[in-house]
Amino acid sequence: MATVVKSYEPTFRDKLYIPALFQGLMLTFKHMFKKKVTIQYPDEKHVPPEGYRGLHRLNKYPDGRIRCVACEMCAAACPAHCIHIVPEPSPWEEGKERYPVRFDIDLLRCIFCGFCEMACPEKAIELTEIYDFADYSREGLWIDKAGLLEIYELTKTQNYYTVPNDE
Amino acid sequence: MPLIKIDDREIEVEKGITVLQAATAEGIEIPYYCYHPALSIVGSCRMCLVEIEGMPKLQVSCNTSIGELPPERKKDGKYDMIVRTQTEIVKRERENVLEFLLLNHPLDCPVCDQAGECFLQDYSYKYGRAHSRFLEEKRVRKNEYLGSNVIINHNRCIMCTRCVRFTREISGTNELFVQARGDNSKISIFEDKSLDNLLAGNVIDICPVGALLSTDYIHKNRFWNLEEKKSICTDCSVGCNILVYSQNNRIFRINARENHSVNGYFICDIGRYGFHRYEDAEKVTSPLIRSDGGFKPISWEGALKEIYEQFSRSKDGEKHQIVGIASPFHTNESLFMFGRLMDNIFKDKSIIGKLPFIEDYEIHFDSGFRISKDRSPNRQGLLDFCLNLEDEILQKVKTGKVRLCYALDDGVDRKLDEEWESFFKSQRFLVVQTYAMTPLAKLAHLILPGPSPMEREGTMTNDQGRIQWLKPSVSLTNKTRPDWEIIMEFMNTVGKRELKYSSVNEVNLEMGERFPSYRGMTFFKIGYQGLPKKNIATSRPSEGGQAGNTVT
Amino acid sequence: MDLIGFIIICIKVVVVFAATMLAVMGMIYAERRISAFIQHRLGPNRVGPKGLFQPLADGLKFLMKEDIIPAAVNKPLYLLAPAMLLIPALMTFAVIPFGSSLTLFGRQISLQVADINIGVLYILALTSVGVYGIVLAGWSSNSKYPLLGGLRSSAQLISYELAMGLAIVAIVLMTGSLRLNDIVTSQQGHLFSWYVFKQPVAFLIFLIAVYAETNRLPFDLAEAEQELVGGYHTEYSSMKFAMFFMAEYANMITAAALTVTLFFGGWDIPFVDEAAMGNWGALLSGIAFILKTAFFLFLYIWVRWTFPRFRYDQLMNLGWKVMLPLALLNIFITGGILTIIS
Amino acid sequence: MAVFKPILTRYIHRKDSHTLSGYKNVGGYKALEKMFKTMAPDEVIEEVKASNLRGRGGAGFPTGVKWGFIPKDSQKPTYLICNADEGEPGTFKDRLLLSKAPHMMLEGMIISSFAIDCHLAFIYIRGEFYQEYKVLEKAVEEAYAANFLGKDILGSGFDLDVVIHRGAGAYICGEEMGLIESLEGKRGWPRIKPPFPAVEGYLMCPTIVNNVETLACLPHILNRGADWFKSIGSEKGSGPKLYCISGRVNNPGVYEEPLGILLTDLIFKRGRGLIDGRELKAVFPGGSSSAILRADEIDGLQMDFDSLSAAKTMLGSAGVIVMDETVDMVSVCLNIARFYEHESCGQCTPCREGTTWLVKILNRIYQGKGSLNDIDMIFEITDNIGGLIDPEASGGSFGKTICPFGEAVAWPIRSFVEKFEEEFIAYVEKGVDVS
Repeated sequence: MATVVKSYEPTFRDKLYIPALFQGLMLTFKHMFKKKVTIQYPDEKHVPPEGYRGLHRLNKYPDGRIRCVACEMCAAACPAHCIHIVPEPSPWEEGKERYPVRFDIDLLRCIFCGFCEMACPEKAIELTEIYDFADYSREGLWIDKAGLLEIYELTKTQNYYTVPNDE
Repeated sequence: MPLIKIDDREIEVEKGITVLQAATAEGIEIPYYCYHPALSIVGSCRMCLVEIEGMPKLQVSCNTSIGELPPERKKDGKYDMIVRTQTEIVKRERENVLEFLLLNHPLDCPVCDQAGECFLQDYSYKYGRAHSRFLEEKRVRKNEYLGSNVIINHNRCIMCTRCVRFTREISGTNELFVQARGDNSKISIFEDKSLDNLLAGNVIDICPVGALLSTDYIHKNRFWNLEEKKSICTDCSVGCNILVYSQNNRIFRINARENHSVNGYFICDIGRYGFHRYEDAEKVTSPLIRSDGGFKPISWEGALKEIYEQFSRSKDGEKHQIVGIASPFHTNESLFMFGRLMDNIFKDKSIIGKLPFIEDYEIHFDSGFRISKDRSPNRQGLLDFCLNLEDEILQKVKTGKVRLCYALDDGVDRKLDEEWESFFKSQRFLVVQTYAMTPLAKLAHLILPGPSPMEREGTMTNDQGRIQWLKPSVSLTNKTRPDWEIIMEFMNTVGKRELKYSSVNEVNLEMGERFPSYRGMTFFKIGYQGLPKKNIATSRPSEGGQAGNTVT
Repeated sequence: MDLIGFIIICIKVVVVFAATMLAVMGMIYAERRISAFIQHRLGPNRVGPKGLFQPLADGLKFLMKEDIIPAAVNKPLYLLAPAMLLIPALMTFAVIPFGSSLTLFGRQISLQVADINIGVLYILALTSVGVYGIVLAGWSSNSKYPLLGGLRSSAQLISYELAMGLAIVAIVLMTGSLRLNDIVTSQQGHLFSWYVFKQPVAFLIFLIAVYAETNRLPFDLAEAEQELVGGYHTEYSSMKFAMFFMAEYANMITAAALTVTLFFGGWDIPFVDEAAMGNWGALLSGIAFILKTAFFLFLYIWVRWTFPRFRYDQLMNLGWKVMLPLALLNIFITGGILTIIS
Repeated sequence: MAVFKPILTRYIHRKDSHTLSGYKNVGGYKALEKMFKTMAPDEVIEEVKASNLRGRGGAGFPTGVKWGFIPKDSQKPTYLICNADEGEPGTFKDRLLLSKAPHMMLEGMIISSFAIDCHLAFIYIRGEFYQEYKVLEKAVEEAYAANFLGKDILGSGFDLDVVIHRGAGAYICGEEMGLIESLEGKRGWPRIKPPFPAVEGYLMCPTIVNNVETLACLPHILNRGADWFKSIGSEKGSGPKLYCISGRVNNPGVYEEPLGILLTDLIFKRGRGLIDGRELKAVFPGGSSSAILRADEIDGLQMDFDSLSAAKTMLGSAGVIVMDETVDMVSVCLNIARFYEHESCGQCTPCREGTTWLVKILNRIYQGKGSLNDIDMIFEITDNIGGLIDPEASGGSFGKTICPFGEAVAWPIRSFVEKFEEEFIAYVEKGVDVS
């Protein structure tokens, strides 16, 4: 036998419903005059909080060398299989002996989960705060190594959206 | 048979085998680095230490052989040995050894080709401790070339000396040695030598870490991206068992596969790097017909129709009008079909021969490993299935009036001598079944696209009469078809048969019906290790319903 | 009827139609803005000043959209359904008086398109016809979700029309006339002569029933997006789809106007004798009517963004087990009191 | 205590003690004649077993028992190797024998070879012992000339050839398996046991490796009998023993005393006490591979295999190194660690990596950059290389390397940190030497 446990016994007032209805109406009415949260997007831009997972970037060392060593850990961790890397022995004398000759991300497949960032042993791939990168074609949303490095240049020193838009 | 106990399991083992072998056979994992079944035991990595009852110290299980105790000294009344692999002491010991091994290891797994199949990774994960207590600078050394195909990364080396022992005991070439001692010791090569023997690639296979690397594969891919297929090598008549690693229908590397009846643990570098030849070859992807001095693509239907017209026109009673050129590079199934075509469809009108072999010298290693002088994988099968094979075919056809020829091409690495070239040129109609634009294919009037050796499926008979299954490593592309299917279409078209084999297995079954020594040699039976051919005399089989000697 | 009378009626028809359509557009705008405000948003504010032209843009967009007629539909009925819904919604407005009479060129012009003596019945009849549009749309779409929406709609109609009608009966009892003008006139005088004070229970029942009648939240079961993918108009697109919405808003306006007429004195301004003020009175009464109606329209929107949707069984329970007995009881009591007074 | 008359070193002060004639003059090669005339090989083995002669190289394994391990039915030839690769720091006893009494050792080799049916014997002499090598070479020549070596020795029908092999200077080649590998021409990496060399040694044939001193004892055993030999010393170990005393004593050198002599006697009577009358601080009783003993631990300690084992150290090669109060133990420890790091062969993991690590840590402590954690680390690393001396305390886990080198590193270094921990702590805390 199941026991019915009533956590709440409605009072007579509750059973009338009308006062509750009015309460509800008053609540929404009050909210009508509250401050609006809408951001008028193209005119003003939302600055995402720290830790926002937007467009990827590939980091560089201060001397300009790409950090990525093409270990493909990001590709292995990627649940959407959107990262495609072609590794090659690096042309540099010093440092890590492997680098990506191609590094493509299919942004249409990407789910921006950030696993790649977590899997990266070299802190090479990171997700930036950039969220508006829509395009008119599928090809346009296939970002390559040059593109990812460019994103790094755009975001390495400051937040993308706090920079005055002068492009 | 001694009865031993490993952890909780009672195992009856052969006398004289080591604890490590017994445990591995039973599926109990004991980690090890320096031990390799084909090499001598040095016991230097100290990873396989186990606790054995009655022994004061931990014992290296790779060097502890199991003997029989007299009845009164049996442990617990019945065991000859009691081994414990999971006690606290053993676990601590593994942890400690791993800590030592990792002291100077660069931990550069992200750039290491071994990552994913590395025993240092696996064991660290399973048995190691998570943190390093080593505060000093790690020892750093430069990479070196040991041979044209092998690079050593000294930083990753754990000094198991498998490679050194390999060059001493298996290849017998002694290129490698350990230089300096103690912490300074490193694998090195004698100044006047380079690691370029034909077995050199195996040191990469047997290296348990990423110290020895193949220049052919370095930084090309990651292990987990690769698809592993079990196949056999077709570069000589030994028929070594191999593992082919590919991604997206592209082969990246070939490793040895263990088969003690054929190649043991190793393969030669000819087979290991042989797949590159097929990458560079100009592929034939569609039936081609000669027109205006060149070739133009044609549909399969068109090609078969052309064949029918050309071959039925020749039925004017002349003897030996049609020549079939068989190839020892093809599978038994294809050769069986080809033999049937020549023997039964064209009957008396046909003769069948083969291209001459370009013989190489046979290579033997001290360890017994050999590279056969017969560099074709399936001459045995050719002899078995093309029964009236003429060796001196060129002499014979010179006098005859052969104007029609159907040739199975040997492949990209075979040249054509002038005599044969003029023979082929004299043909009124030459059909060549090939996968690439070889010199022979260039002379053809019609080219039928077959699979490359990496795409073929079927059985091969090696020079010791062992039948092994050749599994395709990559799949057929474009308009190419399996060899046996092309020949079947040929038979259906020219010989008006209605053969409808849907897979190579059906051809295999039919082949077994007709050739008793191949009876039952299906993939399910021979598996990945192969079986020796049955020793039954074969008489000439014929198509069912025809007069002639039938095969029982 | 003379020619001028006919012309006057034609003008009235055009004015009322235009006003209704304009109100529909206003409603669309208002609905979007108010709902945004309630949710701390801004709502449409970019097309025209303060986004006022947004409904135009919406309409334009609907016109531009591809008109898809699915292959499996019953085409004649499928095409008929939106019109079936929209036309009765607009027709209902004909009998609603929206002001006291105007005197122009010596003619007394009542601010009502048709002052018929069975106005109440006319309204009940037409609103019931409206539901055919929904049922037809649902059925002719030949698709399961629209069908469910249509069925729900008809079931809902039966449950509520009855209560609504009975609530109005109480008013009719008190007025003694089915003519809406009479009902308005009988409420003139002071504030408490409005039926909302005399018949609060009838008002409540009517109000609730009207929500169900117009398929508005919390009774919009016929077009429950979450369960029915939009309900009866799932298969519609382009302007036909827009027509369903125009009909819904037109229905709302009619219902609001009716509510005002029946319970809030219609165009009546309390304590003011509009007739005595002449044309100015007519104008004022018209404005009063519009303001009252506007309040109820606002109430619609307000309620929509406040209350959650009823479950289907709850809706039926409320209709049959609560509102219908209550309305009957109300009639009984009203009748009893009227008998005693007379 | 009766005055002990030296046996092995009795005549070494004579100028011609290293020559054949000199040796024969004092009764040399008598045992050989006696043996060939009266004894069978098995009887020799029994005699040596009965004498309780234990190997003088360090491990103290009974010599006769070792000989008995040679398979009787083996078709392979048997080899004898004389281990003259004396490399233990603080040990120089074999060197004395090699330069002063090579014939005594040769005679011992012939006896031993006869016992184990060996016809080719090797002397693996340390490469640095050039003068000793010259002497030895001369002695072998003389022995050949006198038909003590070669075909049909003294008409007995027994053949024996002796080959002198000079090592290239690796401590590890003093380990018998390393020595055998080196002798085979390979890298001096100890081979894993089993099989033991008595079964599969040099060229995979039965091989016996004996220390110089052990072999030198053999003529005397045969001459005077096992009972006489057994009567020397205590019950725990019998026979004469060469003790090397070095370090801060007034009179360092090699002294022959019976096994079981008191360590204090050795230091204060033979070594005549410490320089300038300083206080004794610590002693290595058996070369640098033995655990160090503090001054308060040596009272009444007998110098024999078992007594020292009980004191958690070992007799080893009996190289007594004496340290006085002025000695900085951290520095000594670092020095020893450096020696072992340098001499580690690099074959097995714990020793190869562990010795380097130890040096790095000790170096850090020595430079005053260490932490208390480092001291614990030294304990752990030494345990991981060689385990504890006491099997009970280490949970039965000791001997973690192929050869005993691991223990030879681990035990002394551990004992340093254990017994002089306060000095290490002082280094860590103040970064200076306190003593």
